Amino acid sequence: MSALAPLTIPPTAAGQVVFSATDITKSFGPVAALSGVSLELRAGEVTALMGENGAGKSTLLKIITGDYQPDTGTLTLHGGPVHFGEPRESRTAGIRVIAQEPEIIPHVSVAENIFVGLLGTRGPIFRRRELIERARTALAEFGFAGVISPEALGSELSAAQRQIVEIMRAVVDHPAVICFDEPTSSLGEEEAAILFDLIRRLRSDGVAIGYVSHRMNEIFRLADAITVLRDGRLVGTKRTEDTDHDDLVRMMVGRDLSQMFHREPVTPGATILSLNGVGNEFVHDITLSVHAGEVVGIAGLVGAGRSELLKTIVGDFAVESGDLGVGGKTVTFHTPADSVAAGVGFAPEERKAEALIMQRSVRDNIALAVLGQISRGRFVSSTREEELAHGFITKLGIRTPSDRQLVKNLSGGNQQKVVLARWLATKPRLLLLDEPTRGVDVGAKAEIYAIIDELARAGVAILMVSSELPEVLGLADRVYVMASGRITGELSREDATEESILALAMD
Amino acid sequence: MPTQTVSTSSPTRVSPADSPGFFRRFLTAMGVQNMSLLMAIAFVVLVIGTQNPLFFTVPNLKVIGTAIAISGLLAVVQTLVIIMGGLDISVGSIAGLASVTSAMIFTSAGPLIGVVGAVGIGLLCGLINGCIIVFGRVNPVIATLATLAAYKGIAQLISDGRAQGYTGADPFFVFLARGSVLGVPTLIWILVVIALGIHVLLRYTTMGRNIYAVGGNDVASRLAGININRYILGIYMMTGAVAALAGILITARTGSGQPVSGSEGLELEAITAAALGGAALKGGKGTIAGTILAVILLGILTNGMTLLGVNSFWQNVAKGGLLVLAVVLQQLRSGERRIGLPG
Amino acid sequence: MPTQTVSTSSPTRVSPADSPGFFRRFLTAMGVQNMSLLMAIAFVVLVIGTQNPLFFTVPNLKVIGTAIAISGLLAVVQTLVIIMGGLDISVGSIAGLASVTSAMIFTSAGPLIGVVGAVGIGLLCGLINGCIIVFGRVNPVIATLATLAAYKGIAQLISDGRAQGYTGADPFFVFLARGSVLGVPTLIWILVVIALGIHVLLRYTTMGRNIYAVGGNDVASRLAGININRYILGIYMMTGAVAALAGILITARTGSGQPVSGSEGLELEAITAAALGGAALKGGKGTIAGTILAVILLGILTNGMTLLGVNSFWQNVAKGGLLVLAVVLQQLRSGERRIGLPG
Amino acid sequence: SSGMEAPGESGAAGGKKDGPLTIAYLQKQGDQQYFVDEAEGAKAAAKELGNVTIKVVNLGVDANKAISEMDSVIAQKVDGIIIVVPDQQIGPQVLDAAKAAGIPIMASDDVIQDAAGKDAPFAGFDGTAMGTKVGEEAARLYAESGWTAENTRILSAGKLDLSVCNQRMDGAAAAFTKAVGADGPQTIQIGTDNSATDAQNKAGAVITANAGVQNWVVWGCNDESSTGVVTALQNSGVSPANINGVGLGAYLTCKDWSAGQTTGNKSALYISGVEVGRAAVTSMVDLLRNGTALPPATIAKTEIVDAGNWKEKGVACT
Ligand SMILES: Nc1ncnc2c1ncn2[C@@H]1O[C@H](COP(=O)(O)OP(=O)(O)OP(=O)(O)O)[C@@H](O)[C@H]1O
Ligand SMILES: Nc1ncnc2c1ncn2[C@@H]1O[C@H](COP(=O)(O)OP(=O)(O)OP(=O)(O)O)[C@@H](O)[C@H]1O
Ligand SMILES: [Mg+2]
Ligand SMILES: [Mg+2]
Repeated sequence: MSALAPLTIPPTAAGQVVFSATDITKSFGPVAALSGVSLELRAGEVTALMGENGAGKSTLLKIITGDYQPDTGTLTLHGGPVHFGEPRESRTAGIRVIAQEPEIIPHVSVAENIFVGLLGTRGPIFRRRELIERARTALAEFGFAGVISPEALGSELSAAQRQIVEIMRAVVDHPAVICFDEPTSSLGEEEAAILFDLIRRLRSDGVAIGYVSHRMNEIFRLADAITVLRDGRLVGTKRTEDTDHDDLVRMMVGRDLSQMFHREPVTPGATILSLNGVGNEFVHDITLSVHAGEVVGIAGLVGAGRSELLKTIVGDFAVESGDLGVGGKTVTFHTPADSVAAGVGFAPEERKAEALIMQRSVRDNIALAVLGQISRGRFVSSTREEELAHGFITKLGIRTPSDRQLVKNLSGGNQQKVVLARWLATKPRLLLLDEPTRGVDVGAKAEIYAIIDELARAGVAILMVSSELPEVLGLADRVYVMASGRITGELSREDATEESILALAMD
Repeated sequence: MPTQTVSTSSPTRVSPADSPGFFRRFLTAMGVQNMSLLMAIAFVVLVIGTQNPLFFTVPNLKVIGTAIAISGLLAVVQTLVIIMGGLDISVGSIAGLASVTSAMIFTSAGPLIGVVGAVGIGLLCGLINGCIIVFGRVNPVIATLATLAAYKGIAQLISDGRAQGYTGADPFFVFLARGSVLGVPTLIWILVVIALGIHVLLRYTTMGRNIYAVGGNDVASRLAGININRYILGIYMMTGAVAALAGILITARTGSGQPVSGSEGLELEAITAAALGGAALKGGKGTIAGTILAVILLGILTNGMTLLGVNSFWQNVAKGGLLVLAVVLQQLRSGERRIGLPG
Repeated sequence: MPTQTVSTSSPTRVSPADSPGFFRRFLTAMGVQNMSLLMAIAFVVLVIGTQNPLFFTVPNLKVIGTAIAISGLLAVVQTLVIIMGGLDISVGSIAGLASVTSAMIFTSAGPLIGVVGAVGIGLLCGLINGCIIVFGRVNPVIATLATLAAYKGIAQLISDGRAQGYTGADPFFVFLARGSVLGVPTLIWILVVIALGIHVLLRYTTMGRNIYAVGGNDVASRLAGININRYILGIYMMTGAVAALAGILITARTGSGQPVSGSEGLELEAITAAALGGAALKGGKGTIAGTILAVILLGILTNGMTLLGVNSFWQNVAKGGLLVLAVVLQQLRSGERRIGLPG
Repeated sequence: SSGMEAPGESGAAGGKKDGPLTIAYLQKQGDQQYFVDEAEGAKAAAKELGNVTIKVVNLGVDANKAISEMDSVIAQKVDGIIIVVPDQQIGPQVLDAAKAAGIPIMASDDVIQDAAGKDAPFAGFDGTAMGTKVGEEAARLYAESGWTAENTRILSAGKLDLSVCNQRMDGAAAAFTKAVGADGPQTIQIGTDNSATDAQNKAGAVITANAGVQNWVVWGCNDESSTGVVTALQNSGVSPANINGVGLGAYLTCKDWSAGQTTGNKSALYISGVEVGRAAVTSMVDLLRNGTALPPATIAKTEIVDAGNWKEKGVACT
């Protein structure tokens, strides 16, 4: 019993509404996350859900899955009204939502992670080998065979692999409705391509699909219809063919967005960061340099070791061979505390696991790395802290009712902005950014790019890892490409193109 | 607080070629945890055995087995609770309550009803724990700390703080305490059966896997459609029932129902064994095999030191020291990164 | 600002108009947790006070204050450890060890060196705990369970299990035990000073913020440049020192150094108070104010029930029941969703 | 097996053993001062008698551990067992086990009986008798002070779920009532964990509740309990002259006397653990070497001591 049955076709004919949410309202205390929002999902169609960070997209999806209950409004499935008090009720009804933050069970296998919640459907006996085989088959069927082992433990997975597990969990038992919440924000190009194939296949099989993303090009590649939210309200729904990039941005942001990237050629200053043959368990023989005023990109496929390289630089992983120089001096960072003291900022990739103190306030999180600087003696100065937090809330457009809001209550994109704010606040001379715009909306992205450019012109050296090639191409003065923990090439701004980068990344 | 921080160190990208070697596979199957415990047991056995060969005699092994039966039972269910992400500090009190009630019911209605009644009370106590946690939204530690006091008080009240009844002449209770089947004492059989049962449950049933899922990440489990409240209630009831069984065995061994003596402090022993056996107090991790090895290690340590005539003050020092040593060994061998608070 | 693009509208959707009312603001400042505890205290005080007005007399308030001083000290530091994401089960043993050593050193070298020596031993014990955790990579629960046994054994060994010395005639120890400043007993002053100090530390200093951060997410804290190992070591040493102070107070109150009596079981009391006061055992959450309220609630409960002549068995039942009630109230008022394991 | 097989009537009678002897001394609360003394007395006697090893085992207050350790020493084939049970109800189990193994056994400190109600050989001073002596002394002090029932209360403190505490405290109450008559002062029981600090805390509340009382008679399950209550009384402003505290053990009460303090701890029952341990081991060795039957009851040296005579009575004050 290892072969998976082909996807069953839901009874609804293509184009018909399978699921709808009507006039949904939802508030969290004083925050109105949704007011009077409606959404329709049609069989065999992808409906994109767009809007700025904090517009209410994830909240809507959580209502659809039964994780939250709406304050008012109704849900219908196959024409009949439904009420989901618990996620298991929506699951039983054939609805799956892929959450924005993948939730992984750390100490069990990928296979069990994929089939969690479905184990009991084949009787009370758990057959490990059979489940592994089923998972292997399913991974192969959906195109993820080489990306992830069904026997690996949840705790060993990279961000991309966790996202894939989360996706597999939703698609594996042929639901009628699937909603994706920013599934590509932690995927590389390769995995994203697999995912798009998967979504097209689901669509041709008649599944009704909802799709949240901040990446315009994905939307135009995939979506049949686009629903836009702003400030928790419905702006409108359009067929993809009736709209274009600028129109969408206008619907989302409320005005035109003139230019995404602005970067003028620079004359690099002194060498701020230099690696000479640096190696350890994760990366090998890395030689690179970043100069003051430069934005240097690191490109590569997921798993190339880019994040590990940044962590090695800041002292989270030990440098086992080679030399690390910062500001012209050879240094040894025993822990990240040393690198922070040396003026190195590092915004890690995984905001939930590695960056944010979820149950603390926005203010605390922004001030975390500069507490020493905003304190008087050993006492934290509340006014300076507030100034600092308010400054960044305004500058980055962090959508929060107050600087006292707990970070766990922010939308994903706004959480990412808090991470950036923390490191901008340190006024570093070297800033390492790992996927800095993960889950950030178009408007805010442009804002962040402008800030990066501004910092560079003020003399900060910036080393940025990104899986979004347009971002690398648009911002970086130079690009290093990594594969299997090694640098496989260095490209100047002029030589860097999608093709040249991918060629080196495939090494 | 549903956030479960997943360490993101080194993911495994699969190539079909890299199948691990046999030794590595064996180690993985056994678990670093268990290997270290086995080594610690071997070490202690060797040291004690060379000092006093009596240690190896069959009667002494039986003594060790029967001595660990009761704390072993509690350690095994505690492991279950811990894997699910909870903790049950009230087990000792439930055992005490079950001990007196079994003896009191026995005195008036015979052994069978005594046993059934006590187990029923254990189930009820577990249900109460579960309800306080699930519906009262009380952290499991506080909830069971509170019922630790409450159940103890009830046991003292119904018994007036005194040992109750006399079961030392009843064939059934005597069989529990001193009987044997195929030369192996009944007490050991009971531990083996329950431990095996829970081992099978955890390892080979979907229920067991769901328990790991709930403990590993309750948000993921809930979103995946697992009825986690039902699991929490069920496990606490199961724990209550096994704690009651332990109480009945205390009655059988001591010949009378003991409201407090014999069960006070068992919770710490059980938690120690589960944690030493590799159960992570954050949930989602642990095995019955590890716990049983830990129970055996602690059991032979106590037995051996008494056998060698080690002064009870030194015993405390040695026990503490050896515990640290065993775990440090475990951790160093597992090669975890030395960062932050160990889980 | 060269090429500017968009600036996102108003960062927050909360208009200045709907600022929360005063009562809401007060509630938030006070915390739901603390409000419920205050209500529980008010309820208990009312019930006991109407039954026996003597409860309100100044001498009785002093009795309550001095009775909670020692467990209060331990609860306060335990809160600190819990916020940081750890746990220290060895505090009772450290207190016992400090109690005997303070009396023994006092006997040969006077009160000052006695106190300094005992605190030094507490610091050393804390350092050992911290090192086992940080460098041995041992889970804090097992590490301190192990040292609980070890320190107790050492205290028994050096004292041969006997109460040591006599401090009842020494002015300094008598001042600690029975003296008062401005009409308030010294014991209460000590608790107030330490609690206030730790409150200020947690709330207003960078160190305190970092402690919350380490408990909330140790990986993030490390990457943000916090030297978490140093924090863990420091907090455990601080805990050791305060536990030693508690031990010295035990010596002062009983007039002699007690290796075990009076300090055994204090760890559970401390953890109960911290958890009841709202400290999350997963770390990152908790306040000294909450813990102190919890200590007071537990203290007046014990005092009141004894005052009313409630039998000690009923006291257990009532204490367990009230504990559950207080926390259930807390949780229901906080409006958390009733799903899964409460944190 | 069913576990019900009748034990072989092999040993129990003892006999002439010439070689080295091992005697197990199982003690409840082995970390308490009295029992530490007892173990030392036992070892001292063993040394004097020669070629005897004493194996001391601490049972805590755990009845179940008592059974485990019984099994353990039986498996180790010790020559004789002396036991202080944590709970007297386990007597039959303990005696059966020893009988089945053919190992002679005697009880120490707390009397135990077999299933038929027959007392085992015993060395020590049983709980009720100790309580009786304390109660009698308290009555004597009460009469001497010339207090009346109206202005006096009795505080009796100890761990109420320990059978031995109940016996001691009940014994004291009974003896007191017997001596002063049924119209004596009212008794207030205070449940504690047997530590001095807990006694102080709990007594504080009781003193509040009895604000008008002038004079106090105090006793408890152990020295910790009685001295804790006396300290609480003195802290609340009661003069030592208005307190008649009778300790049990004398190891803490002696400290006030040794320092020459005026104290409400007027006297104490001195129970010499050393003597009990010595006597028990001596009898056991006599049985094993010479076949002399164990004496049914060896009562060790116990007497009331006070500030004036504690030194000469041999109380060791650490
Ligand atoms: N549990 C909660 N408590 C309080 N506020 C919340 C909670 N969950 C969401 N919000 C708020 O509701 C609003 C909508 O959040 P939501 O997560 O739906 O945004 P989103 O559109 O998914 O944004 P993003 O693109 O950043 O993921 C935000 O202002 C957020 O702060
Ligand atoms: N076959 C393998 N076995 C073990 N570890 C591997 C294997 N392949 C890759 N890795 C590790 O997994 C890591 C993947 O981490 P991660 O995905 O964060 O890398 P990355 O290049 O930063 O990609 P991204 O940041 O886009 O996710 C690699 O750096 C590498 O060390
Ligand atoms: Mg979102
Ligand atoms: Mg990465």
